[in-house]
Amino acid sequence: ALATVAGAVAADAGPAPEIMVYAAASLRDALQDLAPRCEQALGVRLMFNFGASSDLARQIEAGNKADVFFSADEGFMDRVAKAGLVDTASRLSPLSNRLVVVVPADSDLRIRTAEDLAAPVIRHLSLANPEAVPAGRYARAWLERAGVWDRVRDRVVPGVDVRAALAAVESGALEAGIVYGTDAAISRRVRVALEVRAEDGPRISYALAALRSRPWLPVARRVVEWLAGPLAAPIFERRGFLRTSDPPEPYR
Amino acid sequence: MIPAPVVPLLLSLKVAALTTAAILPPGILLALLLARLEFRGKSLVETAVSLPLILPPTAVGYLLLRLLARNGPLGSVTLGFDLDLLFTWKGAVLASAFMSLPLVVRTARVALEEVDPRLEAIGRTLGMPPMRIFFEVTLPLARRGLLAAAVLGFGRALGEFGATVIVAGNIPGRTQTLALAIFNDLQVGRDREAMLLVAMTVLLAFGAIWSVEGLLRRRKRGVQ
Amino acid sequence: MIPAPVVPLLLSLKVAALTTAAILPPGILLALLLARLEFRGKSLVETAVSLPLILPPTAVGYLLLRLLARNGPLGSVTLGFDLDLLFTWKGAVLASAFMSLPLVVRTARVALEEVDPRLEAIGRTLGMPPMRIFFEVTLPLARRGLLAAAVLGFGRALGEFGATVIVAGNIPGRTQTLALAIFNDLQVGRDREAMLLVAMTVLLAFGAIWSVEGLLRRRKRGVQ
Amino acid sequence: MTALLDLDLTLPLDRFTLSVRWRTEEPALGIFGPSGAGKSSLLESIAGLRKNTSGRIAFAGRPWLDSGRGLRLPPEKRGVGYVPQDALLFPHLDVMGNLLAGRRRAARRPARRMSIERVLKVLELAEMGGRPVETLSGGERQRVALGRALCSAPDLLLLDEPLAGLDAALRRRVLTYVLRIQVEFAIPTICVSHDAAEIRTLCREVAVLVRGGIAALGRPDEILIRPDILPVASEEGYENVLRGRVALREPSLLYLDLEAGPRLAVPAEDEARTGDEVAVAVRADDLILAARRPEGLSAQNILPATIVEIRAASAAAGADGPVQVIAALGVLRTPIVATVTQRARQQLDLKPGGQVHLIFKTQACRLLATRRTR
Amino acid sequence: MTALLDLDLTLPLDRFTLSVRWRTEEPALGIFGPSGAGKSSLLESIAGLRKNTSGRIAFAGRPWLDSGRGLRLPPEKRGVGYVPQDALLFPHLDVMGNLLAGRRRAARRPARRMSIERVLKVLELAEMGGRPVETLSGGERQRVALGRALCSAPDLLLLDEPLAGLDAALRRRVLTYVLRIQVEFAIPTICVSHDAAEIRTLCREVAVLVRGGIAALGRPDEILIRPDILPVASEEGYENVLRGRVALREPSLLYLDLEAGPRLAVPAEDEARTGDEVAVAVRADDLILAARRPEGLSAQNILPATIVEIRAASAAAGADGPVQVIAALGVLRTPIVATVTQRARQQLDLKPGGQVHLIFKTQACRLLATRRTR
Ligand SMILES: Nc1ncnc2c1ncn2[C@@H]1O[C@H](COP(=O)(O)OP(=O)(O)OP(=O)(O)O)[C@@H](O)[C@H]1O
Ligand SMILES: Nc1ncnc2c1ncn2[C@@H]1O[C@H](COP(=O)(O)OP(=O)(O)OP(=O)(O)O)[C@@H](O)[C@H]1O
Ligand SMILES: [Mg+2]
Ligand SMILES: [Mg+2]
Repeated sequence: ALATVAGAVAADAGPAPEIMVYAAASLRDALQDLAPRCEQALGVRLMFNFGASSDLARQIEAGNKADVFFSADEGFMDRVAKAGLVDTASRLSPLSNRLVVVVPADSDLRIRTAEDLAAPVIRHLSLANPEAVPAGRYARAWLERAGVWDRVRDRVVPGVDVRAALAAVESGALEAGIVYGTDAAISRRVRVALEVRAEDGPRISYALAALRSRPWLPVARRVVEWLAGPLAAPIFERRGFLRTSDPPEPYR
Repeated sequence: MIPAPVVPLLLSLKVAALTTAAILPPGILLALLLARLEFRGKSLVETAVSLPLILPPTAVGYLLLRLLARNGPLGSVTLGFDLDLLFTWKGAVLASAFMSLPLVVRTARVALEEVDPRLEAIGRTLGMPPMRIFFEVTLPLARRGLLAAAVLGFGRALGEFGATVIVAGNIPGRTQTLALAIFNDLQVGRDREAMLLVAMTVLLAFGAIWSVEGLLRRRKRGVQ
Repeated sequence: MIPAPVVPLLLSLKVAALTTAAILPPGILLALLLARLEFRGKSLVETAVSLPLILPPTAVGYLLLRLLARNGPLGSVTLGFDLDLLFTWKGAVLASAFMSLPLVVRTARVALEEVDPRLEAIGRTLGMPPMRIFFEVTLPLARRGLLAAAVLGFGRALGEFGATVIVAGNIPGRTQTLALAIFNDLQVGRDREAMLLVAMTVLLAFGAIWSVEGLLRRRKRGVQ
Repeated sequence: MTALLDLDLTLPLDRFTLSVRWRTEEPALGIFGPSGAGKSSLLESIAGLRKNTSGRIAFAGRPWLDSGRGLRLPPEKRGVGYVPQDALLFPHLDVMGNLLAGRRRAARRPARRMSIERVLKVLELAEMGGRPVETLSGGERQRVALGRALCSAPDLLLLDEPLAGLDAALRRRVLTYVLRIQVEFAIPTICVSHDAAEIRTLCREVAVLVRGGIAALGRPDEILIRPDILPVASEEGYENVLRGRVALREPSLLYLDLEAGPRLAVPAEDEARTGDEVAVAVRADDLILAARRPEGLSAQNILPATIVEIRAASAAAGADGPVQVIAALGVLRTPIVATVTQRARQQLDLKPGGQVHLIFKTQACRLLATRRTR
Repeated sequence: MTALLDLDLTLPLDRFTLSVRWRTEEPALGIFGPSGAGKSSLLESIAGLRKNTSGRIAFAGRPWLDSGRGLRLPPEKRGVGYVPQDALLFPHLDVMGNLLAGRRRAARRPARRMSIERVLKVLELAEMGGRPVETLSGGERQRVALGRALCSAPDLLLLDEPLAGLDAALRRRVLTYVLRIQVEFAIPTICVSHDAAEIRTLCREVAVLVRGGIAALGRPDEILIRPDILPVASEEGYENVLRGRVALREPSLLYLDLEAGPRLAVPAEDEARTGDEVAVAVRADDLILAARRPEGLSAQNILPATIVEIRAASAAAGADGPVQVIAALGVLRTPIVATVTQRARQQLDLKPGGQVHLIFKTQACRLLATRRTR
């Protein structure tokens, strides 16, 4: 039914409506895989702007040129919402991720619990910036919950983003790091030493919403629904993302 | 949907070339002022010109974004003329231009300072007004250094990432230059694709450097 | 945990000064080779030197990180000793040095090319060997341009972010230079703190520019 | 009445201040003086190239500088053709490009425009139009600089030792050409030179600069005679310049009827024709005086004259030194100077009012310049 | 035997190839020739500054260039003191800094070291040690360049028109000084000049370069007399140079006993003392010939001589032109040249073997240089 509606839109309006999706960089491959199907299904043209969620939030505020925002965490979506730009009705949290502890591939460190990260052998701990980057914030939340944050905080080497944190571990100069499972999966130079169980860690959730005051808002809403929908799910899963335990639902 | 790597290549070429073209006239003019005039606060002007160099590019990007934002100081002006800078290739040119300016100004200044003012004076006794002197004496005499300034500006525009990504976004096919595409590929772990883009960037830079090198080659009096 | 802003200031000063000092000798040497020798593949060498300029800084950072990784081509496993570059201020110097090199080389080259080879020749007839010529004739004659090269290198080192953050990390109090601190504050949204750090950077740059400007001031024959 | 050139300027230099007051109607001017006297600085001030010059400069009734009124015409408005001492060619242009550098001004003044081909030919640069100037020889550079100024159709030529790097033969050819330009195009000229002959050929009035001030000013043949100036002017002593008209031309001799009256035999020159006005130089050191008309000498010129004055030739040498005998020649009583020793003066009993014969060789006469009568 | 200087070199230039073969024992050499002949290029080749020079250069038995053997000594190993035509001072150094530029080499050669104070004084730069060179006058630059070469304790001085920008008086003083250095320190010198007097004073052997080739080579007084070279050499014609010793000194006159025998009266110079060896120039154009000893002339020098040869003075003028009378003076039969007209030759019936009196004034004699006998 959705496809028909969208097809009608396309047929009526001549050139397909262009939907600009601002998406966290880590979603790039998955979204580029999905794009052709989504375009075909909805009769739209998807454009993407990939970047750090923090930058994307700023850009939306400054330019109001995005139709859809796919943030790596809820915080930045909140920020955009506070500026009154989010079409709150369409806001969803469709994806989750898992934190993993990685060590250099040739390291024989064994890490079974968060507690092990406080051991003296781990002189450096690579995180994405725990103050600013979602992955870092999640890692910090996990460590705080495990009660080791105060002991490891002086060993933290903050990276600009998850990718930098991962690369730092890859270099062998840092003994361990905490990154997303999706990122760890693409590197052969690190070994996953510990997967943080969902119940131990913070609730990791990607936020997705259409944005207001845009000419194609109805179409953007449909894109949001499609991306959160069952057709997109397998592809996100193949890239290592988790579906949120809760079924997609309006955020508030 | 994935753009052939040729798209960012063409975009980079366009952005870098336009940046260089846009930055040279004001850059050389500014360099001329700094080279020829002694005034109070000269170091301040120089520091101001150098700002994009000494600050992290992202900061410059944020600043430009702030200035050009819909409700920013220059936003209305921009919208009034419908320049449509933000998140377009024009924004990429703007960001690169800012980042290249300090390099162009300082290098051009070195070149202009080495021009013998007595030759300019002779030109004036021959009846050339200052404008003509500038174009027929000063510029040709400073040409090696000005070309070097252009190469630096072009190179910087090619490699510019931090400010561009903020002002122009990283929109494949539209504002994703080679530098942004490389960053993007590296970020998602596609090192192979990144290397291909790096190779294309190098080729582009080599082309520019090689042609300028050709322009520079000239004979000198045969001293050892 | 938040360091007094004076810590990144001192660190930036140290990193930028050491970068400039470290980069000038090889940069000038390279510039001299490019200015004086004609050889096949010159444009290739130039492109190679320009790489850090034309590639996005982050890419350069990843490349350096890869090279210096423990078991990378230049890592401690390979070399047998631990330079301890990664994630230390030395790494920041290394990264800035790479990023500054193209600016220094090209600007220094302009300056060296403007030195009259006949003056060097005269020096040789007076019995000065080439080394002495270089230090007593070429360098002083190119001094304006070389100072400009140093200022560019220093400025770039101050502003360097992309490569530094990858190679040296962003460890407050240890490798967090002003540029990294500014980025950090901006990323977290502490714009006020960022502005303070920007002001400090500007002050630092102004100091460098002002003192160089003083060195450059010299009298010329009073032609109009 | 407004003078052609009216200078009253001051320019602080390193060891002294250049301070020149010079008002003249004469279009052919010379500046003379020892090294470091301020000659080049004065030319540069006139050309408008020294911005710390103060005072007044006016040319042909037009003020160029008047610091009192805050007026300072920029160099490009003064219309001078300046040949600097060190050529200062444009290194980015070839020879032809340098010669054409002033073409735009020349195009606006067709009456003053000189043929480039002719300039190239006379300056013996004909084969070199396309040469980069960096590899030119010293004399070639000097000639290109001169050509560049000539081709720019100037109102006033400022020449700073324009012939310094040239050999004698070339210098003579170029000098004749510059003189002709000066006359034909009526271009006023100010020429700095260390060469007395150059000054005497090109200039009708000379200022002697010493330490920034004018030490003497007047006609070259009056000024360069002076014992205080002579040593600077010439290694060879003072030259008399006699003007006359070619009366007869033999293959190797010219006979001149001097303005002063008597006839003179001088070596022939290709340029000179019967009827031409010529100037001839004879050095004071070359004139021999005789009490009676001598016989059996190779010298062809023996002219009777009356002694007008006898004075010390050199300020330094004192009473024993050589003396200048100034004698009046012919009806016009043209003064002519001979330098003799005290001993000769005594032997011949020379004194004012006495009759003498001036003896000099044909070969001792040097044709300075020829002017065709139209 | 090895020659002091042995050149056999080739250097392609723009319009011709410089090609010079010159082997000589003489330490005082001159290069003479028209503008653009290749004089400066030759000096630069000898100094090692033209890298496309091929052939051989050897000095004092040491090879400097031997392209056959692939040998090319770099300039700093040749030990020359080169004064370029355009001074080329180091703009980043003051006057003193320029003079001291070669001090390290000078320090290694104490025997050759000259006192800086003396150089400053003689070149009249005493007040200027601290001056930046950019504002120096043309002549001042030239003197600093000369001083820089002198203070570097060279084995061979290469002077490219070292006195071109100087006034006559200063030129004479500097020339005397250079000559003294040449003699006292026994420094071989090669001097390029357009000034015949300079060449004659400083050089014992001169090469005349024309279009890159040596057109004439030999003693200056033999070479510069030649009718093909004369017009280039001098505006003033040939000068005889007579050498002798000061026999008597009056306040304003010196009496010389010539090597050739007779005694000569010449104008006094401060520098000359009794017993000194001196060289005196007398122009061929200034010599008057008389069939009998004349009386009642102001001229103080009347020397009997025997005519050796009579020939045309100028290649161009043909049979009617002036002639050179070459006469032998005194016991040494020193040749002395007088130029006279054909008419005078006929009137006096001059022919080889005949007796004549050479008449010339004290003032016509110019003291070229003085050498103190130790
Ligand atoms: N801009 C200047 N500042 C200070 N002193 C100067 C400046 N220009 C020239 N002088 C000095 O003033 C004097 C006169 O210089 P100028 O070049 O006019 O001499 P000149 O008469 O042309 O000498 P020359 O015959 O050697 O060329 C010199 O001593 C010179 O050093
Ligand atoms: N590097 C060069 N390449 C080509 N031609 C040159 C080069 N250097 C000089 N020439 C030419 O060779 C000729 C001789 O030059 P050189 O400087 O030796 O002349 P010169 O005898 O010193 O003349 P001047 O008396 O005018 O100084 C000139 O015509 C000059 O243009
Ligand atoms: Mg001068
Ligand atoms: Mg020369």
